[in-house]
Amino acid sequence: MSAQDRRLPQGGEVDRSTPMRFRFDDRDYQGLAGDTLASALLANDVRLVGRSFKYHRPRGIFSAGPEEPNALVELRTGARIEPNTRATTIELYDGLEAASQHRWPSLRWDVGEVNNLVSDFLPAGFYYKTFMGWPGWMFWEHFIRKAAGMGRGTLDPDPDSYDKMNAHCDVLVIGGGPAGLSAALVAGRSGARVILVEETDGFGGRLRGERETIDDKPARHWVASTLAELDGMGDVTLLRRTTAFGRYDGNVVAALERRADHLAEPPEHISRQRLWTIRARRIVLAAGGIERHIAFADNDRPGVMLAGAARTYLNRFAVQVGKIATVFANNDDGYRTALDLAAGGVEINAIVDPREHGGTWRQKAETAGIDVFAGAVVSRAHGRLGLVGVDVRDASGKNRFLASDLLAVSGGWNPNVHLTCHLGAKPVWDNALATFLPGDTGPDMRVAGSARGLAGLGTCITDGYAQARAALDDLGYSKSALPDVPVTDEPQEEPVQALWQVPGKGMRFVDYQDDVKVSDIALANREGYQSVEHLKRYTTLGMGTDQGKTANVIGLAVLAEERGLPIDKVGTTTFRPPYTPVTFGAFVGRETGLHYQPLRRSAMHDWHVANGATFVNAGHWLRPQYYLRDGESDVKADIDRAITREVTETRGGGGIVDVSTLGKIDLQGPDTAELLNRLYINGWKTLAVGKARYGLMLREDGHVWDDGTTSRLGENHYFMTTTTANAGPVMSHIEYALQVLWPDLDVKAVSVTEHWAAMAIAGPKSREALAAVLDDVDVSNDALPFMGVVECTLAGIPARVFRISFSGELAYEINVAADCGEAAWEHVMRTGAPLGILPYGTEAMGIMRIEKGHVAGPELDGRTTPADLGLGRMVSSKKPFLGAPMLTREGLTDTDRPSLVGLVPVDGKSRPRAGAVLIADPKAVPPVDKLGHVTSSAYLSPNLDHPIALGLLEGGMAREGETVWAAFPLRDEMIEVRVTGPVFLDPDGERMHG
Amino acid sequence: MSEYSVLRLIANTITGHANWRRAWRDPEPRKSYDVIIVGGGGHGLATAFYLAKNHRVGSIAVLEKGWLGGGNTGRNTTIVRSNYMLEGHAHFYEKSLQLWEQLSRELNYNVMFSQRGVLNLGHSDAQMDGFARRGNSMRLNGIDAELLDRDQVRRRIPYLDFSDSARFPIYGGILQPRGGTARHDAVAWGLARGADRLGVDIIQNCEVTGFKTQGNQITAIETTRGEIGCGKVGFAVAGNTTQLTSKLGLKMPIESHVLQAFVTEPVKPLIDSVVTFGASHFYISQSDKGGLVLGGDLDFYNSYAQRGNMPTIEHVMAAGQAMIPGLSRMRILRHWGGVMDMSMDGSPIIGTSPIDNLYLNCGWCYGGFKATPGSGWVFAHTIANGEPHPINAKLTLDRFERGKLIDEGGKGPFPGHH
Amino acid sequence: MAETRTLPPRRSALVSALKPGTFGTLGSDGPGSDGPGVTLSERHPMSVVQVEGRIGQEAALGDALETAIGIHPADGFNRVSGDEDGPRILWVGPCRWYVAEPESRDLYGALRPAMGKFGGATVDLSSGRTVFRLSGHDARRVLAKGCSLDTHSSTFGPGACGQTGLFHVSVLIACVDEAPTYEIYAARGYALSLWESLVDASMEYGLRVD
Amino acid sequence: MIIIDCPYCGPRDHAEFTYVGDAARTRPAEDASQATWFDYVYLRDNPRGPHLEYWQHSSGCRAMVKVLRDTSSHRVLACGLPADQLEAEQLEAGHLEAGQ
Ligand SMILES: Cc1cc2nc3c(=O)[nH]c(=O)nc-3n(C[C@H](O)[C@H](O)[C@H](O)COP(=O)(O)OP(=O)(O)OC[C@H]3O[C@@H](n4cnc5c(N)ncnc54)[C@H](O)[C@@H]3O)c2cc1C
Ligand SMILES: NC(=O)c1ccc[n+]([C@@H]2O[C@H](COP(=O)([O-])OP(=O)(O)OC[C@H]3O[C@@H](n4cnc5c(N)ncnc54)[C@H](O)[C@@H]3O)[C@@H](O)[C@H]2O)c1
Ligand SMILES: Cc1cc2nc3c(=O)[nH]c(=O)nc-3n(C[C@H](O)[C@H](O)[C@H](O)COP(=O)(O)O)c2cc1C
Ligand SMILES: [Zn+2]
Repeated sequence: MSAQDRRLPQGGEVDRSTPMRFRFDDRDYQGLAGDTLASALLANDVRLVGRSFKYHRPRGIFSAGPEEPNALVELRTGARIEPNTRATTIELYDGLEAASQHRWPSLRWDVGEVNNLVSDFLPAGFYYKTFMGWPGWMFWEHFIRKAAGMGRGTLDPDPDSYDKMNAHCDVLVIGGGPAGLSAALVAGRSGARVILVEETDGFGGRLRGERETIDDKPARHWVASTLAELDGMGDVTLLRRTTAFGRYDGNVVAALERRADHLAEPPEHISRQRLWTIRARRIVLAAGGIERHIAFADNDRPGVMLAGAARTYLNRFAVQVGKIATVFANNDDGYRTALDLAAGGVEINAIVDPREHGGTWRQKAETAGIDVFAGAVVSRAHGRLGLVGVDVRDASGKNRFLASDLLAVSGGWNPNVHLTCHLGAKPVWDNALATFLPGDTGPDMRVAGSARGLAGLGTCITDGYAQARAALDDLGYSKSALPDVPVTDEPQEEPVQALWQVPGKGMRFVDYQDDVKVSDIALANREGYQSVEHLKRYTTLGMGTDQGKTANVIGLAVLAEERGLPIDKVGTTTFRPPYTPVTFGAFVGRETGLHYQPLRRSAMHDWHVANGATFVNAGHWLRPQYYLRDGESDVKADIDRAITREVTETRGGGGIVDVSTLGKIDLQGPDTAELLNRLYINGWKTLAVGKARYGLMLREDGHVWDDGTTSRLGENHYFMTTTTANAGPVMSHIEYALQVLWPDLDVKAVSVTEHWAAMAIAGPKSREALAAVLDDVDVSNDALPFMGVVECTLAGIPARVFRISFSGELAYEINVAADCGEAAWEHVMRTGAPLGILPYGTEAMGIMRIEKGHVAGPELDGRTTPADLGLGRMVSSKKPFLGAPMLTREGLTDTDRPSLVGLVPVDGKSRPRAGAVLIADPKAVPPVDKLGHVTSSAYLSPNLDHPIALGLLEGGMAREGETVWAAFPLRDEMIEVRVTGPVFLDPDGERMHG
Repeated sequence: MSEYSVLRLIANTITGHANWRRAWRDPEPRKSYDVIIVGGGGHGLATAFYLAKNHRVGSIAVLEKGWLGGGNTGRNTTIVRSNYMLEGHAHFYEKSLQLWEQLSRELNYNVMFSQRGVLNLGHSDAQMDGFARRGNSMRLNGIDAELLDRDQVRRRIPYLDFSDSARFPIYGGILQPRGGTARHDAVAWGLARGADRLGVDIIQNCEVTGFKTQGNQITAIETTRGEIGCGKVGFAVAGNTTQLTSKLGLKMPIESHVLQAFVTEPVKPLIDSVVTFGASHFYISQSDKGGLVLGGDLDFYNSYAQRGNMPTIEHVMAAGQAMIPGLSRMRILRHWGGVMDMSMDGSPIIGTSPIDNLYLNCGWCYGGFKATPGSGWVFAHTIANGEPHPINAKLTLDRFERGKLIDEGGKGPFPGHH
Repeated sequence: MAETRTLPPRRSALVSALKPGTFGTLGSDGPGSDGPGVTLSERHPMSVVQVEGRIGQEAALGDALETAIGIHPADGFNRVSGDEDGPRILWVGPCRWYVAEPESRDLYGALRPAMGKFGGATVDLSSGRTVFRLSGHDARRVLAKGCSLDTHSSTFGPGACGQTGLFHVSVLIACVDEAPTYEIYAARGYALSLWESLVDASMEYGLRVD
Repeated sequence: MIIIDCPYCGPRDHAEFTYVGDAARTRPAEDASQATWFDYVYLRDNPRGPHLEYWQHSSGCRAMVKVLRDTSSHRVLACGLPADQLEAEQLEAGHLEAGQ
């Protein structure tokens, strides 16, 4: 284990009493509690941590925050591996394992670095100009895909869990730096409901990396006392390790809380990450700023670092990131770095400053004995795997070499405007500050502190107060005294001087991660990719995992220079959420596995489970598909046997099926019959109390939508059933009709699908069974005729019995309150046992309805008309109804429309499968004329002893007796089928009516 | 010449890439053009390209309000396939796929058309029957399709959820091996360069704001860069179609809806084909750069905002993870939206219009990227000849009135549902 | 008044899942606490009857309810009247309420004639709704994991109710007391799925199932 | 999240609602001409800007809420019941320009 050579003996936020072991690539190291992986690596003098995307250039740690473009690692191992993780945001934990990525065979010796040697051949967009001829793109793509990508991901199931939280507040403060803390304080004191989210593990923002004082004490005292006060407020929620990553409509902010990423594993029952959806009445964005660099030759050498980051490593982590440093800055903040580094024992070569001025900060530096090279620039960095020195070009153009192992660069600060743009606002260029400021954020969001370009600690704090106060005013919170403005020590600053690039030979990187250089931008411009959006897409500027946080502004400034336009004419690309990448897991929360969507179970579900049912999804419902008996297993032969048994026994004796999933709507009111008349194609005014009727509903465009029965239970009381799939949509349409289309109709509609458990008893013995099951009810054909309805009891349970049939058998549907469903079902099973009543599932039901020629989902496919389905005679000509006007269009009445037929294999045994296409000539070569298709098919009709099918066929029943071919080229099947009527069994309905 | 090739790339290396020419010119608009295409997306550019290449129509301009490819062409999930069932458009999409297969060479621009296969998963017998019908129709039309059972799917893509806790178990799938993806931006740029080389004026930052008409003719187009006279006019403005037609008093069977798309951080190859979930809308593939590109359903409300909202994002991710549980730790890098021209039967409209010299190309819903070359090819034919080519003859505007719908999903006149 | 009928025994949708006991991380309330943050139970059997009139008939309907069961609907939308042990009336829509009580009589039978007088509709939903009871100082957090209703005590105290989605299941939530305690009405078919989600969401706070 | 102010339930996430669609259309009389019906069923104004639309509070009170929403910004300008004249009110209040 190596010593932490670069760690200072005191200072910083790290806990020297809690050492932590960690591993990077193949070496073990030690860091301290409070470190990030980056600070711990730097403490151990590890400078080379990654390779760049395209040229595999050696890269080091460049920043100290989420903007990091270079130091991306594969964190953790196995199923927990996280590629592309920024070393600068990983909190160190004991036992942490990380590896460098995108290199082979090792970080120091990376074969991919040949790309660097041939980089001249690989300018932006080279791949658009090559790989077109032999052997074709697919060949090259294979290698390019492998070479691209960054870290290695995994598709192994994730051992960790995720969850979500919804929240509401008056004021959401984003960012826990001085501006954010002071905003939260004012909001909290006013009694407002406040949420403060901070991306890092602690509050203080930049102050954590500074030596500044507040009220003559180290700033952390102010942070601590502010936090203590906030902590004590009931309606203030402080969220650490929480990134507000997106602003959405309705002033809703989505935030990601990393609850356990700082631990080796999440504790039991604790989610790894949590997605917060925060509905805020007002937002105060205090997200600070992000420093930018300057494009000069070889500016990517490990050891070139943002000036503010170098300061942060020193002040917060007590790490000297260099021994001999040069500072290159076009603004005064760089002087702060120089002074801090010097105070931290780092030897400072010089401050290289392109500006010619003599401000307070310069005097301070010079007083501290630091040379200032005014009017000078750094023109090149040296050292392949680590910086050894820089070339400095002075105002006269003379170059000199300064040996340095650290170059602290500051090209100025960009306000962190990301979240101000998600709803479409564009940031606004400010020439004086040489940066983009937030654009129009609307009245619901205010921006505070350096996020809106303010400089200076005191200014940021008072701005936090002011922005919060303004937000509270909007919300009508009474004015209260603002906290005192604390005393800070802030020398006067001289203005920044824009400097984007330093001319020179060599690679001058703008976007480190995607290896976009000044020359690429020039090339894109030359080739006409001049819109900033084209520039981005052609060069991939800002498209890496950091989304160009440090690069974008430089890139478009360079483009502006190339085009000779002011920067605001070039504009920015679009800022899109998320601010930093967010896992799938967090968006999904607990909606995984069986909880991906809620499950809906019928009242008899437990019985089905106990009795061998295999289930099938029907929307959210689970329905028994068939029942296997002891000794049978889920293999095709057993399944077929079970299904055949269920059909045979139902048709031979009696069966019972759970039909609880059908939509059920209770309709009451004097205008119900009128409503039904308008909804269904057939007439409803004559339906008697105690009777049911089959109805067909169209969509407004004239195509069949849904079918079902509706019964009249009382003078003004009806009970409608719908298909399982359309239960919701039909209910909604009725509500739409009653509230919007025909508000004068007095009908109350209630979905009662859930209240009623429903079961159908079918088969020749069903009447006998029913008689035994019900309490003293006359179920004779006279008392309860076909389509009759009776309310009665069954073993003391109130029930509604409907004599309707889907199977074509004598059949009854029994509805009981769902809480009594299982008892009723068991009662039927017990009482019916002597008669051989057995349960059947959806497969057997499907076969029986095909035998009977009843249409279902595959025929009601949204493209058919009543006539197509052989139901044309149901269409009433005496009244208007939903869909009638569009039903008469030529396309819906064409005589060559396919219509419903039955199909049987000519050889009596081949199975025409559903999905087969009907054609005339089995030998035809593509493109083949199609006559229709097989909609539903029964592998065997146990009653006819051969396969049967329904189909939609051009010419329909006019072709009865002809043969056509059911083509299934996907399985090389071609079956000759004879066209028959769609009703294979009991065409006169003797069974049903009997 | 500015032909692209490896050799030229090497040659240009020596001169520091200083001699590459503009991929397309930046001309000032002329006083008038014989044909004006409005919309510089893939469809508009392809139309101009094929007009110039295959037809003699005189001068051609493409007017684009922003930057080329900045509409849906630049923001889609890039899936290319021709797995359609209904006669009204199956042959059209297949023609388009055939054009894709030669597009890079035809344009001398690598559009990275990658025929990695498109696999749709099925989660019920009924869905598999539907796939069968689609696949059989395709095969009978001479289009490639394969029906896979659960085990075959598993062998191809083992990381799908084959566990007992899959909420919607996988029954099988339908595969179109020739389907795949293409580099969307390159399509726009390659077509622009191709059209430009054939003399088409591509005019960016030129928004069409109005029309001058005489009788039943458009005589001139008003733009932010002045008025431009026109012979024939073609609209290819996707989600903005009704913005233009309303200026001509034409009401359209179209609503504009938002569809979102997502890309993850780049990773080494994980997912080798295009896979779609059958229990809910979700599709995923991996870009050549390494990002997983994914999308799902609409946000289900009319929108021109090019962005969507959280509930849909959460649905999309949940569907993705239901399909591939191991996506859990992958991170979404960026998400955005596009404005879809949702038609009333889910199929496009390419053809003539009630205005004599106006031609319409719209209603692509979220499937128009795959149609890009085919659309340009038939639209060019339609404009040049004043009547449709046989393969787009059924994609007319009047089919709604006549009831000759091409409703692949059977969803009816609910544009948000297609 | 109402005809008395013997009520058949009823089976809860949760019988296979509801196992009393304590689960998860107890003592999450910080040092010194070792209790569960939430308790969860089912109220069963419950009578739940929906009554509905036409908009404008609110007053007549209210009076009829008062006569039938002794309480009047609360003024305003999304409010509850009555109390947890007796009948209560919960607003569920324009001129539409649930009348609910622990089952002790034929509530539906009692309400029907009263509604019938002015053409109001009465619909028995007793079996169609499973009623959960969620209580404890972490109850709000558990709800917040799956639902977007603002349940802050200032806006959703005792007497408030609201309909929303909870773990993607449509529910009616009523605040019963300041503990806080919530009563949650969900479609029976989804009850087990919702129960599992609530249990899962409660584990980190410690859960007692009664 | 679009926040829709249900006249009964107050402001709620749009996720609680089901989008029903264009509320500017009125269903023609049953005996209206084919062309009128065609227009109603198939044609839309599809404006960019304020759009009158129905959202059903489907996870809530099930009311059909009429919403005036800007389709270019997703801003909700007004909410009401089907009988309310939202556009007119907005015009009066000066929130909309005439002719939009
Ligand atoms: C998220 C998403 C995912 C998608 N996924 C797929 C997919 O996987 N596969 C697939 O096949 N399809 C997909 N699509 C659909 C596909 O992107 C589009 O159908 C297709 O790109 C449309 O191309 P276009 O050229 O017609 O339109 P666009 O590319 O949108 O071009 C229209 C152009 O017209 C311009 N314009 C508009 N108004 C004016 C005016 N007044 N004056 C001048 N110019 C104007 C616009 O700026 C735009 O550039 C997806 C779409 C989206 C949004
Ligand atoms: N921007 C500059 O020009 C600049 C330069 C150097 C120093 N400073 C100093 O920095 C301080 C600025 O104070 P401030 O409060 O405005 O900013 P800050 O940088 O101190 O604090 C911003 C905080 O917001 C957090 N944050 C950023 N985005 C976030 C998100 N999306 N979600 C959650 N948290 C997020 C950051 O982690 C950080 O803690 C002052 O002391 C100022 O003098 C500013
Ligand atoms: C297929 C595809 C792949 C993409 N890959 C990336 C990517 O790797 N990095 C990135 O930042 N954006 C990527 N994007 C998204 C674009 O940056 C951009 O968001 C999208 O084109 C929409 O444009 P807009 O966000 O500027 O409106 C990709 C987009 C598409 C369509
Ligand atoms: Zn409501």
